[in-house]
Amino acid sequence: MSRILMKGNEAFAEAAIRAGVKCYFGYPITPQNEIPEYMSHELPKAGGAFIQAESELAAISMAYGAAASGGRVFISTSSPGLALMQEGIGFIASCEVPLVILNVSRGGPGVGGIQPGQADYLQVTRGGYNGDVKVPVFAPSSIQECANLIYECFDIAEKYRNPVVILADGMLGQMMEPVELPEAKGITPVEKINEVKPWAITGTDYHEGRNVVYSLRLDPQALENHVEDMFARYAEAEKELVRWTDQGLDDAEIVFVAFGTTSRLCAEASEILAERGIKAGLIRPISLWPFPDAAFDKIGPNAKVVISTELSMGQMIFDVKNAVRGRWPVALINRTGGMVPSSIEIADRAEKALKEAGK
Amino acid sequence: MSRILMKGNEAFAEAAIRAGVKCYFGYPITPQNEIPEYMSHELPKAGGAFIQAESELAAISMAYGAAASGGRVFISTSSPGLALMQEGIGFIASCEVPLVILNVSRGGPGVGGIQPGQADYLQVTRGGYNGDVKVPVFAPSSIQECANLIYECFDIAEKYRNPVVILADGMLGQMMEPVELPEAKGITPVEKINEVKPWAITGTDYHEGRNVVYSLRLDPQALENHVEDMFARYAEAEKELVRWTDQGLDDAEIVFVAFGTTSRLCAEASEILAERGIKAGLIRPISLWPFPDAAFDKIGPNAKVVISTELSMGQMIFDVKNAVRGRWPVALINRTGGMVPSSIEIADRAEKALKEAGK
Amino acid sequence: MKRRFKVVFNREKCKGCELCINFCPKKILALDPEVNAKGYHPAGITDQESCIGCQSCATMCPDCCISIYQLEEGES
Amino acid sequence: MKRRFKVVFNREKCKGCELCINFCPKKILALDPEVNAKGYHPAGITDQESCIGCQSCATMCPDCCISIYQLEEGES
Amino acid sequence: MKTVFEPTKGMIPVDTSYCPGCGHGIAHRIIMECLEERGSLGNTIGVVPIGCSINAHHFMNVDMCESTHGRAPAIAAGIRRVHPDQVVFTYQGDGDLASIGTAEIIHAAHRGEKFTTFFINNAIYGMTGGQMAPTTLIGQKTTTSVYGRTVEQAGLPLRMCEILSQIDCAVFVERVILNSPANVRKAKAVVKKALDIQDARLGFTFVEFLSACPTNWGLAPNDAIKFVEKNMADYYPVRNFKTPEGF
Amino acid sequence: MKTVFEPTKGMIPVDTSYCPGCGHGIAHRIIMECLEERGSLGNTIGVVPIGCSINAHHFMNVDMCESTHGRAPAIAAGIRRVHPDQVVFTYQGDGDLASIGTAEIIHAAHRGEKFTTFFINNAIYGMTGGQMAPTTLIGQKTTTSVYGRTVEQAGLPLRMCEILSQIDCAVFVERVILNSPANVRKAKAVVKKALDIQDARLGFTFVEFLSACPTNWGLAPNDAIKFVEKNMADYYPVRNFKTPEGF
Amino acid sequence: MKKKLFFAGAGGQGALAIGQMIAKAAMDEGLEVTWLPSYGPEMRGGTANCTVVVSDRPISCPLINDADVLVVMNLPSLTKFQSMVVPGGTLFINSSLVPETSNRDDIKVIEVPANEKASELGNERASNIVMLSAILKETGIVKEETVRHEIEKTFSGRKAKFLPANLAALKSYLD
Amino acid sequence: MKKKLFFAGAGGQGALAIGQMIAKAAMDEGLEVTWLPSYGPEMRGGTANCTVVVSDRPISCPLINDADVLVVMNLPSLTKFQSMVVPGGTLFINSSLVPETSNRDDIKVIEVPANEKASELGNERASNIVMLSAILKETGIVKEETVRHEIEKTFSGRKAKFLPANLAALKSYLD
Ligand SMILES: Cc1ncc(C[n+]2csc(CCOP(=O)(O)OP(=O)(O)O)c2C)c(N)n1
Ligand SMILES: Cc1ncc(C[n+]2csc(CCOP(=O)(O)OP(=O)(O)O)c2C)c(N)n1
Ligand code: SF4
Ligand code: SF4
Ligand code: SF4
Ligand code: SF4
Repeated sequence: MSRILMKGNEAFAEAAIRAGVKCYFGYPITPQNEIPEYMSHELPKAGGAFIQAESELAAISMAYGAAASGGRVFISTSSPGLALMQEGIGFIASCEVPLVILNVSRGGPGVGGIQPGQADYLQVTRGGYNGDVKVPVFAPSSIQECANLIYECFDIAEKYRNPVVILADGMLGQMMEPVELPEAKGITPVEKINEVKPWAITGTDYHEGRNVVYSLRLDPQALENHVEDMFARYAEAEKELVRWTDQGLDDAEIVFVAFGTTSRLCAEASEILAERGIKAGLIRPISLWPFPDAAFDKIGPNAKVVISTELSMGQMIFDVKNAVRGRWPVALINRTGGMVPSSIEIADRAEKALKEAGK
Repeated sequence: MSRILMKGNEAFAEAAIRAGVKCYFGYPITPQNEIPEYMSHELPKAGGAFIQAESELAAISMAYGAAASGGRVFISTSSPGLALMQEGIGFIASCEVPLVILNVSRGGPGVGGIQPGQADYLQVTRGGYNGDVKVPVFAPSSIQECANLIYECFDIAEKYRNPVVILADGMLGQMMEPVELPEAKGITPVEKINEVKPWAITGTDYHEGRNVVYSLRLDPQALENHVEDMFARYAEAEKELVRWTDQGLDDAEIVFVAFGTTSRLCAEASEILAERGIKAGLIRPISLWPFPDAAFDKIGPNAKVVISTELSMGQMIFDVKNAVRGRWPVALINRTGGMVPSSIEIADRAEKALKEAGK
Repeated sequence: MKRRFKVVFNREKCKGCELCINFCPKKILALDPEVNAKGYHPAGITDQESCIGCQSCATMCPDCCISIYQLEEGES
Repeated sequence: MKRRFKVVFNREKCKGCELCINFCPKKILALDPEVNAKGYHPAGITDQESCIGCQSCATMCPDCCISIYQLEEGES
Repeated sequence: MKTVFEPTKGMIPVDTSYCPGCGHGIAHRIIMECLEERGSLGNTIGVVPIGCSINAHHFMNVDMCESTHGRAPAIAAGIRRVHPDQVVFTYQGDGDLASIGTAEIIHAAHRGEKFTTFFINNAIYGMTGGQMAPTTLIGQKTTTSVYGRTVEQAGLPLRMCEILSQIDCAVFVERVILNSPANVRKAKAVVKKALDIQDARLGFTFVEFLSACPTNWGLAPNDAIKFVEKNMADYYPVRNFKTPEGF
Repeated sequence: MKTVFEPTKGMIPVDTSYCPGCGHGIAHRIIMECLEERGSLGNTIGVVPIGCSINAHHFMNVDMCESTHGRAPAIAAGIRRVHPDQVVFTYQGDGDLASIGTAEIIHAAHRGEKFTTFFINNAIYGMTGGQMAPTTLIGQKTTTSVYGRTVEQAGLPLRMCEILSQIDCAVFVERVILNSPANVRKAKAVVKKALDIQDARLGFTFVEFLSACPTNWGLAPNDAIKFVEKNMADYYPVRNFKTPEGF
Repeated sequence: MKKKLFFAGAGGQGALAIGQMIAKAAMDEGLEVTWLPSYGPEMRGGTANCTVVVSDRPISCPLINDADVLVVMNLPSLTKFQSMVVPGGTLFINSSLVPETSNRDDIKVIEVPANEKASELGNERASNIVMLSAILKETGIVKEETVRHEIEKTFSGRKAKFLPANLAALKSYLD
Repeated sequence: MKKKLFFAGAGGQGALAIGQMIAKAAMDEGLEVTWLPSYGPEMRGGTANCTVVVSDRPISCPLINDADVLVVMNLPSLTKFQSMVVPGGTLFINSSLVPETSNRDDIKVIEVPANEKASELGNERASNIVMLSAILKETGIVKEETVRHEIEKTFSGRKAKFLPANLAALKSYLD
């Protein structure tokens, strides 16, 4: 297969089209504008539909309508835009409607800046939804993985009938790498929708009985039953969706934990540390929820410190500590607000953390 | 002082007025409608202003404008309404503008139901804000505490120049208990605003130089510095704002951890357990962030199990586990979706958890 | 020959709102003094013969309680 | 007596958009071939004497670069 | 025995959750009658709002989904993209449509979305217990305007038909009133026309119903109908605002 | 030497972040000139939007705050409640005001909020790099309408003055154009009038500026001005829509 | 001392109101008290219940597992709630609207023809106050005087015209 | 083999474009590659820089701490970035716009009068391709042919009229 040099944003867009996306709804926000731009001219060519929504609220709502009626739906935004979608995402999860949401995150909080950030970790893994909701979250670290993950996420969303979030950052959105694009699947025609999604509201001519997609349950017992059903699915997801890569854990003294862009900085920092005679390993969570706790069991006997490396004031570190369960000291190497440290800075700070852990 | 029988919602409203609230902005949502209703006729009498906003987005925005220009501002909503305010709250925090937000939460997720719920714990303690933001959260468990806490929260918000959230639930909002109301403070007149809030945008005639309230920082170094400033304040808040009550920890075999309404159920469950010869203690976090980790150090040597008791699928339990640090097994007693267990159910399940912990 | 109609009320669905009664031009509808299972006094027809089949009642009824039939000769 | 004006351009603020040049009815403004510190060719006046003080340039300038003074007799 | 009138198959034969005399019931019925009569029950997708009529999906005999508060028009736009051939409609109250959902309804009109919105203007927030709506009349008492709405406090009520008619791609805009058998019949004809224009895919179609909320107005149903007629119709002229040529 | 024209004290003497020839600069200047001339710089509070003009608070010499995207009118309503006596205004782009912020501007008008909104209609999203706005003209190429906007895809452009004039408590609504010295002077007179009507606390006041975005239109500044004149003014009539008696 | 009371009826029957009056009176008499409604989604009709706990010590839990006193204003409430009365507890039935009586023989059952009595007193809507009168007489939980005071506060201003009938109703069992 | 290149200039000077062309060509030649722009907030003007890493093994990090090759198209870029060149590395300076030269003596400095040469070739906007030509000649990082292919793809359709000048520019240092 041929390799194309693509921006992360373009790779997301093109791979989503190839995954059979019927609808994309977007609202401009940096640093993900290449996606609505690409979709605006390419998706219609593939037989899909693009709307520039009047806001992120409208975008998530359009997405819900299209997905509830059986379309494969993709939407993207960046940090403050995702904050605006919180009510919608929680509602959609409660309605058991599948769709894929991409956050190409930037430095925050608030309007913040437009340089890459990872301080939306809590936003995507915990969320500002009301009520009990969980959302699978995946974080790619290369353009190839951007394409592969989004391609697969539609199936995941549909399997668990839940929104799925991809967390990228501005750097990944803007950088180019060679990609092999997956095969185009084609859009499910209207008359086949109920074969794959018997619950979809397509008009009663297409299916037995009447379909209704809803969230309100005024009877608390009915609501509790529903939440328990959702959590039964979440429990499966928790088993089936865990993903990570690791590297050099056997004999690592330092174990970096980093996702997305930061993991690549850590990989280079490990090379720098190796030159200094220090062995560093890396756990790269691909699924942020479910968090790959199991990865930590592979850490070898030489480990002196686990370092959560983040572009935030320390958000993933909660999950890292939880996974570590007191077995090793946990340190934080971080920058925030859109600052990206160099691999040398990371190596230096890791060395310091190692020394402190030794004390 | 005289005691008045009041609903929680009314007590919040009246105590806020007495705390010198200048503005209240609301949008109808059950189960907190008594608050906008009360404010609509009582606040103007006290010299304040009420607007029924066109939406929760507008309400939080009006709140920001009024608070940025120096007014004391209170807004209230319920679960899905708070989900809609996530972008606004994160933005306001990033602008360092103080205000008080009340969530009288209901069963979720999504539209859910309107019976009391506590499944907004993650929503209020983690939030769906983008970027690094922390928000102090307080959870009262009696009507008197509703009045006292909200009265104080305005000072807290102003001290840390940050939004402060109060998390109540529908039961607390609707039930009545006797309250002693705090003294009325009066509204700060316009010409005194800059004495207390030198940063407020009141027009340059009122202060030296020019005041600007803003969030955007395109220079990532400036943004990082700003976030670090915010976190320096949060670090103080973390020390100064921790609050809890506890009961019977010395010799407890079972330690309940519960906030708000649920803590009262646990208190009664403890009495029931006492009749069965089992000693149960209770930690009632009042501040949910900062979470009262220190409370757990008071747990005595007899403790066999710590039980997070929640009206959710288990949200506070993350913080409980973190505070427990592996010292005791942690169990969960929960209902969700607006279901409220009886104190007997809690006692029975606690007894079972105790037995299991013994194994 | 005068057309004759039969108005049938769904007694259990009726909420006793009285819109049908008010809009009946012949004033031949009334609430039943007895309540239905929901606790409402349901509407009914007091003078079937005077019905002109105008459907005013059915048109105003918010609860789909009313059916109207035209009687063939001899039917009742 | 003919009124005389002096048009002063803030060379460093100018972004060389040419709106002033375009709207000058006397066509006496032009860009400088040299760039300013921002890298723009700033506008300037080529024929001070012909200026009629209409303020068209200043009215259109989006960057507040232009000041206009009326010269007293003998001033320049 | 010949059937003159029978409840439409468009309404599921269960008790509605609406109060006695509530206008929602009348509006529901005529919409569903139209859909039944044109044979559209099997190929219709409806969107219900947040409001008393969130329950409509228990009553209307078509595929439906709930919406988040105010966003029904955006949701319908999404549905329309997947289903170019179905009948699509939203059914919305005045809190939902004229307050929190203002942006979504305006932009559905702006894009000329090919669906129909049925707007139930009852001048109040029903489900939440009678708060002031943007459509509440001056002087009207609600739980958040206990002394009656004033212009100073809350401005003059919003007239959605008048606003939407200013938007080019809103091709059919009409206000109807549910206050008498004759006017309910007229309303039904308007609903039918809106659906026909939707079929022609000419643009956005909008029908506003002046409708009673006896409960929150604190009036007996027949008095509430009088209020609709006397007070609401006064401020909200009942008329057609826009019809495409040929309809 | 007598001063005929000098940059207003209302503008802070720093470089703006706007592109060469951007209409924001002209609009800024005339607004601040008006505020200076009426002696209001010390008692004015302004709200800037999300958009290129989020930077306005670096340039306008009054107390200001940023807003979340589209919410400036709600923010100004909040400010007004604390400061009954100040001059309050919002300054908003067309993505901000006519797209995401539609509900907030409509409801500011609805309540008759006593502040002034300055609306910069440049038919495009500037800051984010030239995407289609609700105000983008038919046929206009943007990054999300690369073949030119079509009615089928996105409807006909929204005309905010026309919509807002339908709202009773919007008492002053006028559209101006920044395409020539004479029209810039007219625009300034309109700004002044809007502020005077605000002073009289008669209701909501609104001024729309047809304004150039040379960068995202891909035109030289003077060609962009021609586009404003020829293409925009055609679809967006430059006129007064509403003035209260006595003004 | 701790008493748990439960009031049940249809919306508009005033069950919540007499619960509140007892709660207020108890508070005025220096006792601790909680009043908890079970609120329903519907604006209209439906059931309207409330729980009142009165105690001389702080009350931990406003929810109750069983009731010392149950007051039912209509038939569905009787069917649904009579099992919650503790043995030896008291059940008040509005016999004007409830054609049946209790199936419990371990509790004290008091039938109050509340609507009839209220009608006789000239205002059927005062039936809940008739019931209140019976409760006070039977349980002595709060003093008549304190309650009278509450009633006077409730029926003042625009509602003053209803005061006489309600005061009469309060007397109905207490004279 | 791993080469780290950094391209810096003002917006519109085409620094990003030649970075991309090298990256694409390297990819076409079977190498691993990353291209990373530093994007600015402003639509207009300002700086436009990009990093290209070319390697025969997977590339961990697209950000670089130092550069084997630095290309500066204007003066501010020279001042700001010359220190990042590794000793022994190569610095290309667009001498048409940069009046100064480097203060480094541990690196190879190549001055390219890119704008002048491009003007001579009839299109000043091809100055970046002149620079590209010099880079290819000096570093041999990718083949002329692969790059020519890229240029042909770039200047096709509506842009085809610019192709001859750009192809000529590509030849400028390679003949
Ligand atoms: C985000 C959000 N805000 C508020 C509510 C509360 N709420 C429920 S229904 C409703 C509006 C009801 O009024 P209207 O739209 O006029 O419809 P009606 O009930 O009168 O038919 C509101 C505000 C909610 N469920 N979600
Ligand atoms: C919630 C949110 N959504 C989107 C954005 C991205 N954004 C920044 S500016 C802008 C709009 C710019 O367009 P316009 O309002 O027309 O103003 P202009 O820049 O043209 O002056 C957008 C969508 C944002 N910052 N926040
Ligand atoms: S209109 Fe219908 S619901 Fe109302 S009284 Fe008549 S039959 Fe009953
Ligand atoms: S209008 Fe102003 S910015 Fe533009 S060229 Fe003239 S002086 Fe310079
Ligand atoms: S509250 Fe009003 S709108 Fe809602 S069902 Fe009752 S009468 Fe109808
Ligand atoms: S992008 Fe457009 S609106 Fe923004 S500063 Fe440049 S010219 Fe002005």
